[in-house]
Amino acid sequence: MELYEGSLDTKEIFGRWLDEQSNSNYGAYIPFVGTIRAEDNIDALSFDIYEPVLKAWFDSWQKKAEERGAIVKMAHAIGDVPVHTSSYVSAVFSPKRRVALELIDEFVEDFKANAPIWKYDIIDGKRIYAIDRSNQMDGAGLLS
Amino acid sequence: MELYEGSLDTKEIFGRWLDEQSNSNYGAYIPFVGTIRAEDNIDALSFDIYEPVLKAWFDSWQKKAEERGAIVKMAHAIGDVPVHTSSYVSAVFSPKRRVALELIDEFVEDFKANAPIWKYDIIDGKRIYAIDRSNQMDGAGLLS
Amino acid sequence: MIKVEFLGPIGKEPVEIEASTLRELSSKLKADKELLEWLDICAVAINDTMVNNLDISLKSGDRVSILPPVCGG
Amino acid sequence: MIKVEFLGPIGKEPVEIEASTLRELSSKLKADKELLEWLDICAVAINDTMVNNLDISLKSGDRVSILPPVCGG
Repeated sequence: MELYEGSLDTKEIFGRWLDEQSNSNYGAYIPFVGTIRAEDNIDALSFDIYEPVLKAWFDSWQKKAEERGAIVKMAHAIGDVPVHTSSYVSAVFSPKRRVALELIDEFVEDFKANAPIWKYDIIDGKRIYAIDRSNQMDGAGLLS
Repeated sequence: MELYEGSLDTKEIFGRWLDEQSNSNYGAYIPFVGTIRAEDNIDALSFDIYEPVLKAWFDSWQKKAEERGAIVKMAHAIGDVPVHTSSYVSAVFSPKRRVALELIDEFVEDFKANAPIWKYDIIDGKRIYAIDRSNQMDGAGLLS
Repeated sequence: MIKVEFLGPIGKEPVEIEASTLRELSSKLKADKELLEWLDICAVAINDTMVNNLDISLKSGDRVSILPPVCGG
Repeated sequence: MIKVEFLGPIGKEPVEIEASTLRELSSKLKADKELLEWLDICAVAINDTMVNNLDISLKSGDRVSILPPVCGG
């Protein structure tokens, strides 16, 4: 798991992960690259991350992936990320195509649902919590 | 659609496709990288391609992707590809995560089923058609 | 004492509260009207482990985190 | 005359055959015992368009491709 201040160097990350696994005999490598879209007059998005819970979430996925003979990787930006640059790269390596295709889907969807990361729109220099596009985590409302 | 003699330069392809779409406002980019696994004592795999039908297959996918606001990309090797190097990269770009995740799965699976590419094991310098791992295309057996 | 941290956009300083279960902590936090809307939509971690049961007992020094709706990616 | 091409691993030279439909072409190709097993598992394209109907009529100069089981990737 890798966290960076600002936009990700997507090519560096893609290539390094590829090189790291070059002798691991995985037949399928599927990265998912998330890029900030220009919409709603935003200049950038900005992210807060709570690293201890993110790490626990990621470790549980690494375990799930291992049980299927695969591994998962993840990189995310902290702070401001301008439009048309990347905030998020995750990936699956697996011996088998089917496992890789299913795992990247589950991994990315659960990331959106349960990774402790908060997104803000940057508009005219203001940082506005994107509550309308945010998802309550599993177990939300426990204390209400 | 890109065809290359021998192993693919995966990093160059990944980065070039990323750069080409850097201002297209796609939020999700999912490449699928296929690498030759060392198994069954093979030294390499080798591929024959029938380009006119592959081109028609790819164009029909480009049309399907466009209808969902997405685009697809593809690169494949011709001839011998040594173990631990890549023979295949495909990718989806889409504004939306869900479309991208579904499309890469359908695109890669239909590629395995219907792209006119024939695979051979290279063992001790011999080129042996991998018929046991091959799939009859849609409509197979028409002339029987 | 239990330390309660409010993560991300809640923008509230940590507080220290006396409570022996999450249920007790919940009723004390709800006294703060500002927090009511957040508590409806927030998940909870104790010492960085996500939890989903009000009957969990707390001991002095435990750290409770309040996690609002997320949107990574 | 119809030109018939055998793709990939079939490893057979193209042949020219007189036929006015795919059905007629099929019965003529089946006379070649070597081809019988391939025809069971091969798909067919006419002038590089995949087809799935024996009643398609053929005209002189058409090119029929015989495509054995595939495995790209």
